[in-house]
Parts: sequence; structure tokens; C-alpha cells
Amino acid sequence: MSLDAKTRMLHRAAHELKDGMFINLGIGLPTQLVNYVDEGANVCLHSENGMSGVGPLVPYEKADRNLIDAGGGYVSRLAGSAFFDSALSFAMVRRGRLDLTVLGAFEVAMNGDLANWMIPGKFTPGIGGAIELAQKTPRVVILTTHQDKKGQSKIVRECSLPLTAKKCVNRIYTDMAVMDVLEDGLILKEIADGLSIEDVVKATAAPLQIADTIVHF
Amino acid sequence: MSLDAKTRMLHRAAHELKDGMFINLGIGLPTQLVNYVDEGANVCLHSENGMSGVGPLVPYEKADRNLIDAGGGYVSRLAGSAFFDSALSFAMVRRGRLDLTVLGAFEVAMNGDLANWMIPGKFTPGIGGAIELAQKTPRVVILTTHQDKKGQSKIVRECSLPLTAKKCVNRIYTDMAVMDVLEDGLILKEIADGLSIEDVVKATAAPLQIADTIVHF
Amino acid sequence: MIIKQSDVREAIARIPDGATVCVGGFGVPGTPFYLLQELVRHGAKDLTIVKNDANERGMGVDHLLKNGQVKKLIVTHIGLNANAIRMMNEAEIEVEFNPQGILAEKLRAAGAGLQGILTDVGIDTTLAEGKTIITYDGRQCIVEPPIKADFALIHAAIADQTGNVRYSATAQNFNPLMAMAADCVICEAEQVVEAGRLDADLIHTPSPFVDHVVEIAELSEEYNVIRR
Amino acid sequence: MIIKQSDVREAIARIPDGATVCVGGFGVPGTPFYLLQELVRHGAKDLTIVKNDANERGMGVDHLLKNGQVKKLIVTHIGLNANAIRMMNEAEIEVEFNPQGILAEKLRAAGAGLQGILTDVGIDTTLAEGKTIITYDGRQCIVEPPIKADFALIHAAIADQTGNVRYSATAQNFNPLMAMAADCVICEAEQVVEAGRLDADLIHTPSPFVDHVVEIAELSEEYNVIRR
Repeated sequence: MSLDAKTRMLHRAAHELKDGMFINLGIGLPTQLVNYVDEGANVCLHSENGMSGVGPLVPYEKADRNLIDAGGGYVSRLAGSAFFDSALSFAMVRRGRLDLTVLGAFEVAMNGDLANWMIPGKFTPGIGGAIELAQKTPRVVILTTHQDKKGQSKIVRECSLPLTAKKCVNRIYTDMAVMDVLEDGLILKEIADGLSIEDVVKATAAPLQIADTIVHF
Repeated sequence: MSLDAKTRMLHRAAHELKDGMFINLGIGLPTQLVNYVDEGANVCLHSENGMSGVGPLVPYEKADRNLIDAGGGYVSRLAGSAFFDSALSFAMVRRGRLDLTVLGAFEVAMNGDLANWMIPGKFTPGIGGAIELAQKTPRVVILTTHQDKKGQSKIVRECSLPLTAKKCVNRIYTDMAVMDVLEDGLILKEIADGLSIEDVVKATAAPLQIADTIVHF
Repeated sequence: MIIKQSDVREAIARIPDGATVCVGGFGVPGTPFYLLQELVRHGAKDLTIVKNDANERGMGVDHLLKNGQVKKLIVTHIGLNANAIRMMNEAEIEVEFNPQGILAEKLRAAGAGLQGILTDVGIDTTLAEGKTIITYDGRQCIVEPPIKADFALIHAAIADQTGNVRYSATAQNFNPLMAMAADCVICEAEQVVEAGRLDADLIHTPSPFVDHVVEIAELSEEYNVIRR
Repeated sequence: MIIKQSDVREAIARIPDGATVCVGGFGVPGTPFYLLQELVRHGAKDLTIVKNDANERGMGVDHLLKNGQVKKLIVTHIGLNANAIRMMNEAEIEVEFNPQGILAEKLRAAGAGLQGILTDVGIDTTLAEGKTIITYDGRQCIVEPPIKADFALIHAAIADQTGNVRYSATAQNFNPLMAMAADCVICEAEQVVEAGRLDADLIHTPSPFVDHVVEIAELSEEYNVIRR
């Protein structure tokens, strides 16, 4: 993924973060969205280690040793932020108080299944908070490279890895495309500038319906 | 119950409140024990509406409108007190963090069964916090008049009223006697000054074993 | 940040007939008398009220009872309200009693998105009658369902405009749990301050659990110390 | 009030071989490095450690792992500690993974004296394998058992001598829940003050859940900001 493609993807996905929303941004790429939020969109960010009102990342010199996000980054507090324990933090998640979560993925299936925590025999660091975020948030959006480092599509007919949650994904943002998960599969709605519909279809290991109007981002 | 008998009962029962203990005093008579605690006994009192470190009752002029005990009395706070919500308050109770609770009674059976919340058809104000205190506190002590207003013994072979909790009572203090609940029934250990063993036995509707040495209080 | 300050009429007008409404408070402390007064004016009927108690005669929840707005009470104790006891005995209202800590846990279970809790509280008593009992880990347990509410009316000492809330002394009681349990949480506060004025470390109920913040115009008599 | 201030050696010496020990913290914030250092010196073996994570290499819990004191980890994620992953893969330790919020609830359930909780978290995944599943209210639920511990080691920003505790920022995390879950709670504090110095309204963990308070002699390097 080129720096340019990544920036465009982040710009596009950031429109998901709408005024008035309470949002959890997953570790990695999703966390970076905080720098791309639309001006005038008052959102409140949740960090599952026990904070609402998460502010931007801060350099080490300004870091508070007791103030990190769930990815371990040193963050700041905004006016109106609050700290709480891990039980209350996930009570918010399971109670459905979040409006949106943006998560990374190893695989997303055409029915909305998500696998993002375990590659058997290779990578088993643990489940963390992903399962509850994926299963319980009203709107789950995936932000990921379209293909893995070996050029394999992360968008698949059926997940081969252990699932994080079933039928949880509403939309997928990649460096190549924006796709929605419908009852009967995926629909391609937007594609990155410079790519054709065929480019995206070829790079995707799941069937894609094509929207009547395709927007470029 | 004469004022004198009541005072002697409270003095005697107050010795239950020992240095280092975390204690809940039930509504009514038990609450009054706070004025009789042995000097030098550092105890911490719990009120189930969300407080540890309950201090003495205060007159209306000095009352804080937001600071009551579970019986609705205006109380004070001690150095080291803390306020918390009802879930945390009863977490302490069910987790077994209390050392002692002193409760009132309608009936106590010789096996330690307690009935103190409901008289069917007559008096059904609700269960409040009694059931959890009775069932979960390591040491449950009853403080009550020996007989009800009609002269009926509150100490019985078997409870006729709906139970608060089964086999929960360790000891009973009344205006007439101190009795312990053993595996095989009640044992009379102390009697009030001026009464004979026969007086107590006659006033009690449950068989009493008699301790080798009877202390007067 | 998201500003949640609201007018008391607009906030309470959301409550429809038949709603389940949690009401904070244990006795006077923590009871949202100001919101209850508006709920009486608003007049929504057939309400299920979840509260520790029914206040005393002529106070708080009793106004709803007298105004015929209550179908059912879910409580732990109503001993201080003779009117509520009479209405229960004459079957004008339905009353469900819960052990106090179990009421707290059932509200919290809803607030924590759990499907239920297992407890042995009341296992050997009449309170267990009619409940689901399972054997787990070799012991008999009652399965207690969550109490999920449509609305919660809570009382704060101080709140900020984004809905971060602090309680005072024993006025905390059921308020934080009810804020978790309800779909829509309306908080009255004795004082409402700007975002950032409350220390983020010292918040009792964080803003994600609060939907509307209403400043109390003036503390009524009902909030005062009761002289018996 | 009851004074609970204690010497670090005396407090940690209570932990026997085979104990289940909860350790607060999510990453660095809230990890009781001072108590862990003493636990390494003390040397209790065959420990079951309950913690969100396994810290990073060369920090906190990793010292216990390297010293061969750990039999089992109950965690949510150990991705930042390659040594822990290696020991897991080579079967030198047993590792149980929990969803993060479910670990919190299982600890809290023990702390609240519940026999279990019902949740649908993970119901359709491999995490449900081997667990008790019941149908309740028409839905399939996993029965999750409480995690009751023998000891909890927690980290406070400030505590009073009676054991009332306050945390700072995201150093709160699992600490309050572990204090509830354990039979014996040992709290290290950056500052210990006299009873009455902390506002009773603004306590995170009240004294009844704390058994011993230890003042940290000096904050070690491990407490500092990590520069990567």
C-alpha cells in the first residue's frame, strides 16, 4: 500500500466518524483516523482500557505515564473526558452505548464474519477486547489493506481463521475500495482513484455486486 | 422490656463489636449499639445504602440531607469513611467482607433459621437488604426482645413465618438471655440480672441446653 | 465533546405510556424529585417504576402513585409509604420485591450487557419460588434476569454539559446502576458546569451512560432534611 | 478506623506456593511493579497469575515468568511479551485467554459473591468450546464462572492508612475488580496519607476491599514512560 493510497483510505474512512457519535477505534490503522476527523464533527472516543474522551497522541516528552490508549500509545485528555475501570468500560461496549467501532482484519467474509485475532500455530497473542467490540457495537466498520503482504485477498467467501464474531461487519474500507455487507453478500460502492472495477474484482476473493453508481475516492 | 433491661442488653451485646471488625448493624435496636461500643475497639461500620465508616447519629440541625443510614437516620462520617453505590455495597456483603452483622428478628429457630421480613397478610413492606446480610455474613447475631408484644416467645422450635435465611444465626441476645446456636440446638449461656434459669426456660418456646457456668449480665 | 444539556419538559416528554422507568434514590438522598414532578405534570400512564423504595407519603414516587400513573413497582422495600402498601394490598398496583443487592445486580447486569446472573441469595426461601434454578459447579443457583429499562431518572450533585456525573454521600446508591440499565438516561443536577471542570479521575457515572442533563431550577422542600 | 499500613516484605510473605494471584495493570499503568519485585525476591512458586497482559519483556510479570514462578496465566492478551508467547508455545506455562470485558466481569462476579454470569460473548466462536451453555429466556448463553483469587496485588496513586484507594487516569483498569475478587488484597501506593485526607465521595476502591497498604519506597524505572 503506497503512502498516498493509505492517506486517501484514511481520509475516506474518517467520514464514518460523525457528529455526536461515541466511537472505539481499534489498534493499528483505525487509531490513526483520529487525525482525519471532519472539522466540526464532535465525536467522543472510547479506549477500552478505561477512558472516554480520548485526545490525540502526544510525544514522549509530554506523555503522562498513567495515560495510554488500548494500543499502548500515550494520549491526551479532552475537556469532558472520564476514566473508569475495565468492567465499566466493557459494560459500555456490551450495553450498546458505542455508535461505531472501526477494527482491523485478517479476513472478512462476504456474510460479514470477521477474523482478526488468531492465526493458529503462528500468531496467538490473545483475544483482548476485539470480540466484544465486534459482536456488540451497532455499526462495525473494517479498515484494512485489501490484500495481505503475500498479495492474498483479505475479503473472502468464507473465513478460514477462527472467527472473532459472526455476521458483525457492516462496511469495509480498504486502500482499493469501499464495500457494504448486504443480506446476500458484498456490494462494491466506491473505488480508489486510478483503479477500475475490474482491478478491484480481480483483487477480491469473494463475489462483488456492483453499485449502480460507483464513486471514486 | 424496661429501659433498664434494654440498656443492659445493649451493653452486653456491644461486646460483640470487636477491634478491627467491619460490621453492619440492622435497622432498629441493632443500630443503637453504636453508642455502646467498647472504648479502644476500632470498628468500621457499614450501611447498606452505600457507606463504610458510619459515624454517630446527628441531630436535625447538623444533618446533611444526603447522608443517612439504611434506617433513614441522619448520621455523620468518620475519618476514613467512603461512599459507594448499592452494587458495591452488597458486593461487600455477599463477598463475605463483613465480619459481623447484628439483626432484629420476628422469630429465631433453634437450628438458626431466621424470620425477620414478612408476616403474611399483615406486614409485607419488602425484603430490603436483610436476606443478603443474614445469608452471607460469617457471623450473624440477633438482638431482640425475648418475647413479642403479646408475650409470645420469639425463640421457637421452628419458624412459622417465611424465612429470611436458613441456619444463619450464631448467637441471640435478648433482654433476658444470651444463647448460642449449636449443631443440635440452643444453649443458654448468660441471663439478665434478677432472672433465674427457670424464668428464661419458661419464657422460651424452644428447648434450651444449659451451659455449665451461667453468667449474669 | 457532545453537549447534552436539555430542558426538563423536553427531556421528560420522551417518556411514553407503558414505559419502564428507573428512579434513583434510597429515601430522600438521590431521588430526582424535580424530574418526578415534571413526570407527574407530563402524565405518562401505566408505568413500571423501578426504585429501591416508594419514598414516603406525599413525596417523590408517591405523587405518581396518587396520580394513577403506576402499573407496577419493582422495589426492595416500601415500608415507609403507607399509601403504597394500601395500593398493593388493594391490588391497585402490582409490586415485585427484590433483595436489595440483587436488585442492584439485576440493573447492573442489564447495564453490562449480560444475559443474567447466578446467585444463591434466597435459594432456601419463598423468594426462590417461580424462579429458574440450575445446578452449576455442584451448587443450586437462581438465574436472575437483567432489569433493562427504557428510561432512568437520576439525581446528581454536579454534572458537566457532556453528561459526566458526580453524586454526594449516600445519594449515590442506585443512581449509577440505573444509568447503566436504561436506554435513555435523564440526569437532574444541582449544578451543571462546563466540560473540563470536573476532574476526569473523579467521575462517578461517565458521560457515555447519560443522554440528557437537566439543571434543577430550585431545590424544592422535598430535598430537605426530614424532621420526624 | 482500622489501620492497614504494612511492610512490603510482611505483606508479600503471606503468599504461599500454588496461590492464585491477581495483578492489576494494563500495560505499565496500574501494574504494581514494587510488589512484583518483592514477590520475585520472596520466590513463591507454581503461581496462577491473573492479569490483563504479561507486561513486556523484562518488566513486571515477566520477572516472575523468567524466575520460573508461574504455572498458569489467565489473561486477555500477551502480544507484547515475546518471552511469554515462547513459554506458552513450548508448554512451559499454561495460558487461558479471556475476552477482556469478560475477564473483568468474572473477577467482579467473584467480588460480588455471585456464582456466575450469563453472556453471549463468544457464543459463535471457538472461545465457547468446552464451556457450559444453557438456554435462558429463549437465547443461548455461556455460563462464565467467577474468578476468585487468593491474593490481589494492586497499584494506587494514593491511599489512606485505612485502605481507601484512588487510581490515576488509565492506571485504574483491572485494579478495582481484582480488589473485589481476592481474599487478601495488598495495595501499593505512591503516597499513603492519614485517614480523613481523602474525600469520602471520591474513593475508587473503599477500604473494606483492602487488607494491606504498602507505601512504595521509590518509583523504579519500570513505572516510567516507555520510549520505543
